[in-house]
Amino acid sequence: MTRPDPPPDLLVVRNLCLSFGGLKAVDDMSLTIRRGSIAGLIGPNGAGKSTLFNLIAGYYRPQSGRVVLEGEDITGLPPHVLFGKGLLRTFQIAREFSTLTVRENLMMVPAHQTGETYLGALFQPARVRAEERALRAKADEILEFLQITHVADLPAGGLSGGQKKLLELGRTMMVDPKIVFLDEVGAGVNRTLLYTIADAIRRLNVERGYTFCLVEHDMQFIADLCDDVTCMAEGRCLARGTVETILSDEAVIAAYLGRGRAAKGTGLAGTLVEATP
Amino acid sequence: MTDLLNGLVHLASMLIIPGLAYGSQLALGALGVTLIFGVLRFSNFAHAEGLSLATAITILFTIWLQGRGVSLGVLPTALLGAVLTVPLMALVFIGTDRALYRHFRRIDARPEVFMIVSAGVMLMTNGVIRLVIGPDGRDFEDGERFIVTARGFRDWSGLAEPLVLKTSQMLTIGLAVVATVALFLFLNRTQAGRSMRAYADNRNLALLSGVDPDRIVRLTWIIVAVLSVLAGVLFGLDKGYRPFVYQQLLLPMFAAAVVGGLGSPLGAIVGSMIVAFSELALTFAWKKALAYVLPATLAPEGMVQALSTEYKFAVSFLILVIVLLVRPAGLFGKVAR
Amino acid sequence: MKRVLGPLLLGTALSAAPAMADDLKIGILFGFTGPIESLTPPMADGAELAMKEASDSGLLLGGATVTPVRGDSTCTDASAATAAAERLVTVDHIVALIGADCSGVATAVLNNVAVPNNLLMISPSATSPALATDGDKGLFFRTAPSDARQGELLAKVLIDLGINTVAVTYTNNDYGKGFADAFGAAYKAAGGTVTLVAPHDDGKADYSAEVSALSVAGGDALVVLGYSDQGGNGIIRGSLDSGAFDRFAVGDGMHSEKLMADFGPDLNIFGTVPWTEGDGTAKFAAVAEAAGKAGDGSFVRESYDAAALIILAMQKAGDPAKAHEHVMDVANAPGEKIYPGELAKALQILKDGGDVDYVGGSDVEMIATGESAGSYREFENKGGSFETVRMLTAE
Amino acid sequence: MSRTPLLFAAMAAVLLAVGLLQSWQLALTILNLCLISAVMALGVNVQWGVAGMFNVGTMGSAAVGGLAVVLISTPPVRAAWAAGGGGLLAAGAVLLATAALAFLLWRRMGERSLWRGPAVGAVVLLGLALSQRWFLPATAAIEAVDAASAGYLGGLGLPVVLAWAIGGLLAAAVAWPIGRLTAGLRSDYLAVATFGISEIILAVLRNEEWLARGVKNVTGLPRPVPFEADLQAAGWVQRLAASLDWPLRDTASVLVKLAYSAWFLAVLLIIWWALERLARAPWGRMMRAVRDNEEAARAMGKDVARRHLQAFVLGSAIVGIGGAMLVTLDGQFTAGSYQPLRFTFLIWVMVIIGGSGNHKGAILGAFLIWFVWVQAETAGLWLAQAGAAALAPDNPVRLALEEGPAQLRYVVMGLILVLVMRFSPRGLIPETTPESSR
Repeated sequence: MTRPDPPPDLLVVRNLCLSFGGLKAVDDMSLTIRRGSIAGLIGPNGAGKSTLFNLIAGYYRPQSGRVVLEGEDITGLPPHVLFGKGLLRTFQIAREFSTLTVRENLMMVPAHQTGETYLGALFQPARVRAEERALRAKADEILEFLQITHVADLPAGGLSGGQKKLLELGRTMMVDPKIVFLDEVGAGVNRTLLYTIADAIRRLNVERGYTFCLVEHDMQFIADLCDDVTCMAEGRCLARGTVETILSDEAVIAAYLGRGRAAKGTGLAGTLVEATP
Repeated sequence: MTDLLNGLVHLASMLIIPGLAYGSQLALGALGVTLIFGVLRFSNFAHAEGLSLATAITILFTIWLQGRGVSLGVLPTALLGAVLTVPLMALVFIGTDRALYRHFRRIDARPEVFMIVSAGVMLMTNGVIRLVIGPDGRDFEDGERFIVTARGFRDWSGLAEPLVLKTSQMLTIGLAVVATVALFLFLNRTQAGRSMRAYADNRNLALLSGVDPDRIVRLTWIIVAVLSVLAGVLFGLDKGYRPFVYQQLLLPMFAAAVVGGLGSPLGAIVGSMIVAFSELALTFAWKKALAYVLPATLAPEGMVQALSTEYKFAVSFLILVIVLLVRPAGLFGKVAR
Repeated sequence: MKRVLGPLLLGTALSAAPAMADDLKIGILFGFTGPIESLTPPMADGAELAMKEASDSGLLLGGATVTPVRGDSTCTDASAATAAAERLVTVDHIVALIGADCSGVATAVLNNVAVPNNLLMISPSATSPALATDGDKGLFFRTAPSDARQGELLAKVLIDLGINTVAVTYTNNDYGKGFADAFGAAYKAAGGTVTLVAPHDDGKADYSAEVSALSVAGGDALVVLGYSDQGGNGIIRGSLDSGAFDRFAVGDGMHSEKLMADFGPDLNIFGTVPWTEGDGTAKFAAVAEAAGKAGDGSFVRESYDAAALIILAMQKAGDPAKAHEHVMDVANAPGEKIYPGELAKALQILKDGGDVDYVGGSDVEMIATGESAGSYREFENKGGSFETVRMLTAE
Repeated sequence: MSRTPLLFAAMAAVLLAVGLLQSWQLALTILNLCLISAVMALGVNVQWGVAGMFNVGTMGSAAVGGLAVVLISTPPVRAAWAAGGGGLLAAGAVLLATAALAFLLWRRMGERSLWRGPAVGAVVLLGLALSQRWFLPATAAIEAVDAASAGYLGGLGLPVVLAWAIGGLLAAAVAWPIGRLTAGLRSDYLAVATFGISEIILAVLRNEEWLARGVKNVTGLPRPVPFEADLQAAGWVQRLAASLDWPLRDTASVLVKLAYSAWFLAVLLIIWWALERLARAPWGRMMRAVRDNEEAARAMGKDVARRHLQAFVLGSAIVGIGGAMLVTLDGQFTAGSYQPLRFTFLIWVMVIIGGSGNHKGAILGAFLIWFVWVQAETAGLWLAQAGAAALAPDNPVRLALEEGPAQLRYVVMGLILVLVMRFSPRGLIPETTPESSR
């Protein structure tokens, strides 16, 4: 690794605002994600996490504020353009391409395939075959990495919820993304698979230098993976810092549990971690 | 002063009254389209055929009533026939729903699937109408045809321009207003109407709060039956019944509903008036009206017609296209993603 | 799907049953579905009357019978009409065809079926001027005259009545357009003024816009070149209701006494219609009445005449395949005049080697282009029914 | 998988049966229309089966394809060009300039300017009004040239087969702006908009006489095959007829129809080959992904709106080619004959029944439905007779049945459509995904 060091801040979100009707869903929100980190975004239901996520990923246009990726302003660009710039996302409820096989789900991802154009598909069969071979090899490698090779030829619609999440993660690996946003990757996934997913994320981060941003409810998951954590409430940034500082932050605990429980001094990490085996 | 009066009478007689009547007929049809869209979530291609079938049945009832010597005096007997037709049409609609649409609702099919099925229903209804009444046109208006006749008005007012008001036009406008008000009262003031709106707004939420979906669907089709019978019969009275003319109403009704915003009853009415009046006004020859208003030296020589009449129905689509460009959800529609 | 195919195949097999040796089949290709479906059943009945007459006489080609076979031209879909005609020719082995009814499909059937199969074709109602110029190889005739001639006559009628300014509306198809063009040219040449020519589409929902434009343009009368049970009816209704016009000049498509039933016996309407003086019409009406059919619909007489001409031409030729060479002979002088109901007499004359001059219900007189020269009558409404003002012949 | 060849064999057998029991001419007439319908069905299948777009404007594309035959293959009417060609070109130039100016204004004035809409609207209206100064006299002059047989500009006098390709291109060119406008819309709006736009296209074709004679029709179009009369005169045909022991006339007629079939089959095979190839290529994979989940496809970098537009244009082009071939087979362009029932809904029935998404299915559906459409009359007669026999002689239903067997067509089509949607929504030959069938 002898690359010249690029600036450490990969994605910078500045003063983002969006309101629906009279309700401020995201209110002057700022966020910085360092290159090579795993950032976490937490907050109680309705805190505006998903909205912020969708703002960054190009599904809504902010009313004011900026999103900057590696110094380039990407505010309000549509998702397929953001994909081209290396910003990828997964969905809270997995969105697989159900009639495609698992392998096809992966192979469709890379952009600029010769076989996606009319002329290429019709008149450059050799080139398309070569590209397909390469894509297939890459897809198989990813399937192996995620340990789901056995379902490669099944239609993706038949996978279990957790497998679909893995598949979504796998799709992001088909290209070399700068940053991947994972929307509640642990929701509705059984424990065993959750460990597989967490393991995959960590290995991608360590071995391949991926940058992640996780929106998550599962505190154990956050605690295990994240370097920095930001907590949102009512559309604003409530607190940020390392996992430990956030999980013991008074304001965060109050936001999660209401003032009554916070006064009794029950630690947030404590209550939630208890539930995990 | 006489000139101005003449001009006004000319406009009223040639533009405003026909426009209101046509707009009301469209509105009754478009309300049906928009209700089906709002509650059942699809564009019903068979709607125009439904209007035609309703009118055909009404005509048969009317002939039967006339045969028994029943009449409404100055009003057309068909109004009585229409009352008899409503329950029959409601049964037809609910039966179709039971046999077809319900299945697709259960499997949560895509809206396109509903549209394709409704196209199939359209083709079948087309054949059924031929069986019921045959392909010939029918004139079934009886009673007094005019409230104000051209000659009567000229003699009474001494103006050069005639004013005409037909019973069917008055009935159309009046009944359209009554039906609309009744529909709004129903939707806003009754428990059933409110649950229908709730169901239309958010199906899952409504189901959670205990709304019986089958009942809502039944209710919708009954209202659609009332609207269809009214729209079809009033149109037939005004323009004469020809079974397959109603197909030509489908596009303007759709255009009206889309311009107003699919799913919005108020939009359907405003949209219908916009479509009807722009069709008439853009193809209207303003020469005479201008000649009455302007001094003689400025009076136009040409017809002063924005668009020749052969393109009149293109007008509704021009409006449609502009609305889709500027405000895709329609004037009163909720902005969907 | 196989359950659908079963009856289909069975149906085709049934209709392919072999014909009797002395049974001649004549096809009737009309639009039994489509825009003029309300006109076609009486037309087909009219044609079948003539066939029955010939069969009953027992005089045709040594006692042959004539059987009609109907096909659906749809009036608009050239492909479906071609397929139906192909079926009539190759499956039912018709010897001649009556139809097609509408000019567009008639052209398609003529070029795609009749010419390749050397089939005689007589249309009772395809009146488009364009049909006269087609390379029909002498196979195509029509008992209705081209609209171009009627347009000239209608113009003359208006000028003679002293009506010098009119608004014109026509049904937006080849019939209406051709008629309106011919009328407009002749009317202007004779010194008349046309204030506005506005087409109307048949089967539309609303004609307020057309009526108001015509009304503003103004004129002493409104010339309506459409169909009495289609848009033409709507235009008259709208004009009367709004007081825009109260005087209407019309062509043959609007010649229907149902208009007075709809709009009252005082309707001020006049116009031209292909007609025959007295005898032919009355005799056809009697023939139709005796058979319990309606005899006064549009093109019903022309349909009867088309069938009669085919039958007589076959008799004259002695061979159904050569009938087309003799249509002109039996339609025109010299020879004894033949009216509806007299087919037996005509067949006997021809059998004996004589000549006939078929007049029929529509005063058939063929001109060189294979269409009826047409004598016309100027008619007007007198108290609820049409009366003849005078007879007109095109030069 | 073994079902597909079986179904096609059954279809072939049915057509053969028509040939044997009825006549070969009829069988070939039906076959030719089946082939053309199959091309149109493939076009609709690209839009609906592949891209999931509900386009109800098929009729417009077919008509535009037909128009191309007139514009390309008929001889030019020089007198008409002389009378009004210049004026027409001037009007065209004004319109082009207007469009350019409007586009520039739209670009320059920026989104926030309140005046943008009115300004652009004013420019467009002014340009339209200005162009009328040349347009109206020019068209009047053109239409006055030999009105009964010409009265239009005519075409370029090029070979008619070339016109098929141009028909496709022209349909694509018309579809592109429509697609731009509607491809992003919700399905209901897309349906209503395309339905209406196709009617507008037809209104233009019916009323603009200088273009293709309007309702007066263009007849006697050139054909890519010899005339029957010429064949009857040819020695080899006479020998063939003698050796087959067929009437000369039938032989020539069958030969001509076979020649048409060969042309149409060639076009159908080329289009089918190309579409199959696309479906198996990454293009097909991508389109299925887009259809499965637009949102996720967008997140994976696919420009969904552009892909929809592509499929819309491609499908319209294919329908246009079919429309051009149909006009060639009919030998005439009749603007009045385009009806939504025949050119939109019938094609839709074909696709749905065959199996949307599967090109083989669309072809089979086209064959089957056209066959039923044409033969429904014969079968309807038979059914009516059978049905009527069971009813009392004065039963109104029986009378109606006896009067109009041809009208059963619509009921049969509607019934088939509804039954297939209800009980076998994937059609006769369901879609298969290439990867999973390996």
